[in-house]
Amino acid sequence: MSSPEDLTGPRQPLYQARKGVYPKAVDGFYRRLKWVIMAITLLIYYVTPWIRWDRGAYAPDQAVLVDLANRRFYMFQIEIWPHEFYYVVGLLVMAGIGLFLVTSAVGRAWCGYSCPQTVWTDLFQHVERFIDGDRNAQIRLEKASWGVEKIAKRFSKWTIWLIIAFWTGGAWIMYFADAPTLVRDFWSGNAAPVAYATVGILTATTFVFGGFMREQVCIYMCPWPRIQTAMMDEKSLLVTYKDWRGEQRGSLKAAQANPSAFGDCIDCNQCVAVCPTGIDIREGPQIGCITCALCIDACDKVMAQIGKPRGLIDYCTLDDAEVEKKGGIGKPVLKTLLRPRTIIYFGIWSAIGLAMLFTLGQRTRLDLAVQHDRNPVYVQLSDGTIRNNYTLKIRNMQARPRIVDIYIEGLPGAVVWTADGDRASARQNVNFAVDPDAVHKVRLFIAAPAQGPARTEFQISARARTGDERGDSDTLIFERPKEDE
Amino acid sequence: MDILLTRVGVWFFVAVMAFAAMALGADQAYSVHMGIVCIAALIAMAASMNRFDFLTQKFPALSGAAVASRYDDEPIRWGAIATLFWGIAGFLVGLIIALQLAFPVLNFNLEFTTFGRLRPLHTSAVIFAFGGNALIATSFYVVQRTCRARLAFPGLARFVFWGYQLFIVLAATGYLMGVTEGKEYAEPEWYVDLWLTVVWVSYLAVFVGTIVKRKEPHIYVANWFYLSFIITVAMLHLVNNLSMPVSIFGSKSYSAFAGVQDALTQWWYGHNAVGFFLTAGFLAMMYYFVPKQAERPVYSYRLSIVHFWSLIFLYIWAGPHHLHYTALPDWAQTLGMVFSVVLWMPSWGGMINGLMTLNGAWDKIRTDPIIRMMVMALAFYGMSTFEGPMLSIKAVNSLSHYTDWTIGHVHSGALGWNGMITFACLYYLFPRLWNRERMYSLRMINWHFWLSTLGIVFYASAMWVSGIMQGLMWREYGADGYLVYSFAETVAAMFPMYLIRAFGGLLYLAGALVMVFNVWMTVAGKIRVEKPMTETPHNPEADRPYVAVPAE
Amino acid sequence: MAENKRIDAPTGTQTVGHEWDGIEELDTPMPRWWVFTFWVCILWGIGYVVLFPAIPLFNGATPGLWNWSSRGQLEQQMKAETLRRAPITNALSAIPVEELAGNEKLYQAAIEGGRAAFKVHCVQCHGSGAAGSKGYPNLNDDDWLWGGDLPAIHYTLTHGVRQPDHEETRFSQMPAFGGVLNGGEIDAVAAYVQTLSGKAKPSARSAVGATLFANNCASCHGTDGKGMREFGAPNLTDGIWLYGGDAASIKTTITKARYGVMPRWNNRLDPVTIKMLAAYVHSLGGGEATATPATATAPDPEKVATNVQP
Amino acid sequence: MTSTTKTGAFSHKNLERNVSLLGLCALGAVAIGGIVEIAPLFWIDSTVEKVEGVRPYTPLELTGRNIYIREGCYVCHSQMVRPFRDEVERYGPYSLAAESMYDHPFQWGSKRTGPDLARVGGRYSDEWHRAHLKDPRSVVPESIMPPYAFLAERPVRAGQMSGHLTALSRVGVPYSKEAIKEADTDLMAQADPNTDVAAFQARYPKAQVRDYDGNPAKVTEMDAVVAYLQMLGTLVDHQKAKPFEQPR
Repeated sequence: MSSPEDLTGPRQPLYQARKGVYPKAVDGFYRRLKWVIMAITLLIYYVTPWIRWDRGAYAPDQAVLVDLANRRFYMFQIEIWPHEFYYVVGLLVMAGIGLFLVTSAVGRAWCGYSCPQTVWTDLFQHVERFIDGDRNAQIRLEKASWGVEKIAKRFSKWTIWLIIAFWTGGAWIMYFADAPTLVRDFWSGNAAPVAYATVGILTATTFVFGGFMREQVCIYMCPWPRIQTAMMDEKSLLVTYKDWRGEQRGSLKAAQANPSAFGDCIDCNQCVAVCPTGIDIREGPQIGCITCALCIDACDKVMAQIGKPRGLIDYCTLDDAEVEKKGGIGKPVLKTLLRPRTIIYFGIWSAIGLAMLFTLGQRTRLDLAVQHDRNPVYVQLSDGTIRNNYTLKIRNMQARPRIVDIYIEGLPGAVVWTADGDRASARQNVNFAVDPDAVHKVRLFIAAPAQGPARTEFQISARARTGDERGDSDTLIFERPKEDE
Repeated sequence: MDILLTRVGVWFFVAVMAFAAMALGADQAYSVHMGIVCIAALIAMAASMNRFDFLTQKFPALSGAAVASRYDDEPIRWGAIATLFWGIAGFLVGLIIALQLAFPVLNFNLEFTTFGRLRPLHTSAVIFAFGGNALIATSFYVVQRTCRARLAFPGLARFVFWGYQLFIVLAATGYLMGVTEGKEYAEPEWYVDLWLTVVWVSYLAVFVGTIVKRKEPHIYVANWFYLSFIITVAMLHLVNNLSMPVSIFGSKSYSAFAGVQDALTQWWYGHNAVGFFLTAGFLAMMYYFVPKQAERPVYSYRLSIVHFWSLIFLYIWAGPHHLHYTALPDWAQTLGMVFSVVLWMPSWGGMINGLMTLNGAWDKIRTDPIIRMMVMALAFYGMSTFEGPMLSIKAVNSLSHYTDWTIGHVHSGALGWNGMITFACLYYLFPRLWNRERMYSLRMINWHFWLSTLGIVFYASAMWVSGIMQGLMWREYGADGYLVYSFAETVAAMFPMYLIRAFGGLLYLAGALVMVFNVWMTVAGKIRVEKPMTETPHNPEADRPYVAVPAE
Repeated sequence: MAENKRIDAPTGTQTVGHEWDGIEELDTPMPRWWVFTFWVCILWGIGYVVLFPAIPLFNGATPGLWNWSSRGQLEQQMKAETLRRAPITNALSAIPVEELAGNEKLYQAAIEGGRAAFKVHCVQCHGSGAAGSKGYPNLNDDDWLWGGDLPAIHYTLTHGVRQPDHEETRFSQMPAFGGVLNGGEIDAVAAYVQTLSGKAKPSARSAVGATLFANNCASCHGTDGKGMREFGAPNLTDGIWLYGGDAASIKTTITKARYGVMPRWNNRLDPVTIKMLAAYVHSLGGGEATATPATATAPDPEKVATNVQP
Repeated sequence: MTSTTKTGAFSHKNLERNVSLLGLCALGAVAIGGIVEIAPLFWIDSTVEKVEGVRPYTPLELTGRNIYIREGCYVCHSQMVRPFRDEVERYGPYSLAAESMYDHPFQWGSKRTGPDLARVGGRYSDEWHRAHLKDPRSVVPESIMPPYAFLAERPVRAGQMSGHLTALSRVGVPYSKEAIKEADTDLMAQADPNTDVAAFQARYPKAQVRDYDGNPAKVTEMDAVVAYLQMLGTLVDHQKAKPFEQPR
C-alpha cells in the first residue's frame, strides 16, 4: 500500500467500520404486529422457567426444565430421558421443514419478526430512542464530541442495555435448574461456576449483538439468510417496492407540477430512514432485507398524507409483480399461501408433529405405570411355569399415605408377588403402603402355567383402600415361549 | 520419435516389473494389485505407441472430441465424468453402510462387504475419488483460464488424471481385500502411496508449469489456494505414510511411528486432509466459479489475502483436537484446541468473500439454481466451520468425541459444502466443456438442490441428536451414583436415528442420480423444453483473448 | 495498472484493477467486526495458553498458571464421588452378607449398585437382562446350580466356578461318560433322564437307563435326580436345562460332560461391588431366603475330590 | 498476520507475481505447526510413561492385530479409555501412552459404534469371543456388528512371521534376535496348550498359551484375533504405574 503502483489501491482503511444505522420510529400495522410478537416472544422467554408444574416430590416442579445434571427434560407433563431423545430429532426436522414452510410462504418472516436477533435488537433500539431521541437526535449525538450530555446518555443507554442483557442471560440459566433456588444461589454466590460463566457469556453476546453488531449478524454471520434466500421462489411473499408504480420518482413539488412524468414515489426517503438494517428497499431485493415491513408502514403513512393509495411498498410475490407490471391484479394473499409447495411442506410438517404427539400420548400414564421387563420377556421356572416381571410405578397424588391394592385380571391360574413376598404365598393380589404425594416403585412377579397363547392380554389394576375409590388400570401382555421352542 | 520410444520403453518396463512382482507376490491381494498395474501399464504403452486414443474414438460424445477450445480441456472433460462416477459410487456405498448400521444383516456374511471394509471405501471414494477428481479437473480448468495459458506438459496432465484413477482403483480394491494401513483416510498401503506420490508430484509440475506460463502478471487467488492445497497434501501424505514394508513383494507394511507419536502424526494428517483437501482446495473452486456464475467481482481482495495466510498457517495446528483427553500430552491438546478456535474467523473469511461476492446479484439466488447451490454450499461451509471450533473445545469434545455428533459434523460439511459446491461447479462446467448452450434441464438442477437439502436436514439432525444422546447415555448416572445404561442399550437406542440418517442419505443419492441423468442428456446434446429459469448464458465468444486488455 | 481500476456500479466500491478471465476483485475493506473477533480469539488463545499446559520445552511443557491436567481432574472427581458414596459403601462393607437382605435400605442400595456393575461386568455372558443363554445360566429363574440364597450367590461370585488357579473356587467335574458307557447305554441313560422331567414317557430303554443312572449318576444327581447343590449337580427333574433338554443335547452332555466356567471376581472387583452384585442377582426373582448357615453351601473338599473321575 | 498487507518494505504483490516465492511461503506457513506439535513428542521423556510390563506383541497376537486392522475394526472400536469417571468405571483404568508404544500403527480409534476395547483382555471368555465373532447377535441381541465366522475357517499364514518382526524391529520395536528367529514357531506354539511355556514366556512375559479357538486341529485366524483381544490392556499393573502417570 505504500508503493504508488501497488494494486491494493489508495489509502483505504484496512477494515471497514460499520456504517451507523439510526432507524426512525414509525407506527402502523406491521409495527404494531411486531410489538405484539415481541411481547409474546419475550414473555415466553422470560416467564417460562417460572411456571410451576407439580410432579410430586420425586421430580422437579418446574414446568419447563432441562435438567442436565440428571439428564432429564421436562416440558409440562412430558418427561424425556436421554434414550428418548429421538423426539428431539423430530423437533429438529420439524423446525427445519417449518422454516422451509414459512419461508416459501411468507419469505423471511422469521428474520423480520421472531428471530431473537431481531427481537432484542428492536428492544435495544427502543431503549436507544428513549434515551437519545429519534433518528436525527441520534445522529447528532453520534457526531457530537464527548461532553457531559453524551457521556451521561451513553452511560445510561449502555447501563439499560446491560441490565436487559444480564436479564436475558439470567433467564437462560433458569431453564437448566430450579429457578427460585437458582436465583437464591446465584445472588448468594453458591451457584455453579458454569452458571456464572453462562450468564456472563450471554450477557456479553446479547449486549454486543443487540447493541452494536445488529444487522451485521444478519448480513455476514448468520447462515439462515442464505439458506432462506435459496428457499424462496417466485411465489414467496417479499417486501417489494413497486417500481412500476413509483418511478419516475421525484419530489412532491416536481410531481405536482408535472403529474404525467412522475410516479407515486416522492423520494421522501422515509422507507430508508426507518429501516433497521439501513438498506434502500427501492433498489430491489437484497440480502440486507429482513422483511420486517417497517418501510411499508412508513410509506403507507406518506401515501395517506399525499392522498395516494397505500401499498407503494408492500408484500408482493415475484409472479404478482410481473402481473402488476402489465397492469393486472395480483392474486389474493390466501391464494399465494395455499399452493402445492406450501401444502406439501405443511403436510410433512404436521405428519411428523402428529406422529410425535401420538407417541407422546401413548406413553403418558397418570396413576399407574407398568413396564414389562423387556429382557428377558419371560422366565421359565423349574416347575415349568412361566414368570413375567413388571415394574410398577404408582403415583399417589393425594397428600396422605394410602394402602394400594394391586389386582390382576384376565390371566387364568396366575399368581402375583413382589420382591418382599415369595411365590409360595403368592395370590391374585398384593398390597402395599404408598407415601403421600409420592411415586412408589415396585417390582412385580407374575407366574402362570406354561400352557396358553404366546401373548395374553391381561389387566393390572390399582385401587386405594382409603380416600378416592377410583383407581387406574393398565392393559399388559403376558408372554410365553412360542410353541416351536 | 526418441521421446515416443522412451515412453513406450518406460511403460513396457513398468509392465514387466509389475508382472514379475505379481508372480512373486507374497499375498494374493498384492498379486491382484500388481496384475492391475501390469494391465494399466500395457494400456498406457499401447496408447503411447499408437497415439491411439481408444476412449476418444469409442466415445466421441463423452470425450467431447469435436469441441474446439483454445484451452486443453480433454483431461477436464474426463475429470468431470470421473467426479460424477465416483461420487455416485461413494454415495451408494455410504447408503449401504448407513443401512448396515440399522440392519446388520446387510453385511451379507461376506468378508468383502462388512462395515469395517466398506467404510474406508466410502470415505476414500467421496473424499479422494469424488473430491479429488473434482479438484484436479477444476484446477486444470481454472488455472488455464486465470493464467490465460494452455496446460503445461499436456502428456503429464493426462498421466496425472489416469494415474490418479489407477490410485483410486488400487485403493478401493485394496479395501475390499482388506489391504489397509489402518490409519483413517490414509489407508492405502505403501506401494499405492508411492504411486500416488509420483502422480502428485506430476500434478504439482503441471499446475506450477501452467502458472509459470501465465500471460497475467498476477496469480489469481484461486490459484493460491490450489497451490497451497497441492503442496500441503504432498507434505502430509509423505510424512504420515512413512512405513516399513514387510517385503517388497507383499502388501503389508508397518507405520514408521508408534503409539502417541503415530496418533498425532495421523491426526495432523487427518485434520489437514479436511483443511487442505476439503477446505483450501474447495475454496479455490469457490473463488473462481462463484464470481463467474454470479458475474460479479470478488468481494474483498484484502480479506482474501488475510484469510488465505491465516487459514493455511492456523489450520495445520488443529490436529490434536481429535485426540482430546487421550494419552496425548495435555500441552499438545491445548495447542490443538486454541488454534482450532482461532481458526474460526479465517474460515469465515472465505464464506464472507464468497457470499458477499453476490452483492448486487442477490436476485440470482432465486432465479439461478446453480447460484442457489453455491449459496447453500457456503452457508453449510459457514455452519460447519462454526461447529468445528465449537467441537474442538475440550468440554464439548468430551461429550461429542467417539459419538455420531462427529459424523453429523463431518457430513454437514461434506454433503453441504463439498458436495453442493462440486455439483454447482459441475453444472457450470458441463455445458461449457461440451459446448452446449446450457444444461439439459435447469428445473432438474432445482430438484437436485431440494433433494440434497432435505437429505442433509434429515441426516444432520439425526446424527446431531444421536451423538448427543449417545454421549449423554454413556455418562448417565442414576441417583445411586452408578452407570445407568449398558453399552448395548445405547446401541439399541440409536436405531431410529440410523433409519432417519439412511433416509437422508437416500434423498441425497437420489439428487445425485437426477444430476447424472441431466448430465447425460446434456452431453448427448439435448435440451429439455421447460418453463425457463434464467441461467448465466454461456457465450464462448465472450471468453477473453489471451492478451490482457484493460477492464472496461 | 492503476488505470484499470474502476468503480463497481452496484456496490460503489473501487476494484483492485486486475482481471482474470473476467473476474475482478473489489477493494472492499475487511469488515471491522471480523477483524475484531479475530483479535479477540487470538487474545483468548494467548490467555488460555498461559493458564493451561501448552508450550513444549526440552523436558516437558509449561504447566500453565492453573496447574491443570486431565488426569488430575479425574482424580478429583473420583475422590469426590468416593466421598459421596462413603456412607453406603462403609455400611455395605460392614454388614455380613447373610444380613443384607434384612436391611431394606442397604439391600435396595446394593441392588441399584449391582445393577450398574452387572451391566459392565456380567452382561457379556449372562445377557443384559441376566437371561443367560445356552451354557450361561439364566439368573432370573428359580433353579440354582450352587445355591440361590444371598451367601451362596455371593460365594459363587467371589470365587468363581472352575477357576484353576484358585483353591476355593466352586468345583465339580462330571465324568465324560463317552469312555465309560457305550453308545447304547448312553442312549438309555438319556432316555431315563428325559422321563425325570416329564419330557418323555417311561419305556423299556429308560428302564435300562434307570439302572445305569442309579449306578453312575445318582451319587451326585441324587437317586431322585433332583441334583445336589454342594456338587453343583443340576436338578434333572425340572424344566430348566443349561445346555438343552432335548435327547441329542443330553446325550452330548453325558458323552462329553460340560465344564462351564465363571471368573472369580475377588481379584477384579472390590468386596462391596461383589456384595452388590450378589444382591442384584438375588433380587431378580429367583433369590431364596437365607435359611441354612452359609458354610453349608461351601464345597467340601473331600467330597469334591472323590467326585473327580480319573 | 495483517502486516502482510501493511508494512512498507513488503508488499503482497511480490508473492502474487512469483509462484516459487508463493509456494515456498505457503510451505513455510504450513510446516511450522506440525513441527512445533509433533517433534517434541519424540524428545520429551514424560510423553511415554515409564511403566513396567509393556512388551512387544507375540507373533500370534501380532497376527491377530493385523487381522483386526484388516477387517477395519478400528472404524467402530476405540482403544483409548479417556480419564473420565464414566469411562474408567465402564472400561477400566484410563489408557497410558506407554501401552501403545509398540503399536505400529496406533489403534486409538475415532468412533465408538461399539464399545472401547482398550481393556477388553480377560474380561470375557474365549468361548464368548468365538460365539460373538461368529454371530454377534447370538450373545448380544442389540449388537450391530458384522459377523466374522470366516475367521474360524481360515488358518493363519505361517512362514512369514520373521519378516514381520524384522520390519517392526526396523521401526523400533525391541524384538530380540531369538524372537525373530523363533517367530514362526512361536506363532503356532501360542495356540497349542502343550507348548514349552517357559521359553516362550521368557521372550514374551505374561503371554497366555492356550487353544483360543476351541479347535485343536489347526491354528486359525480366530485363534489370532482372540489371542490379541485377550491380551489388550492386560500388560500394565495400574497400581504400580500410578506414580509415573503425572505430570505429563
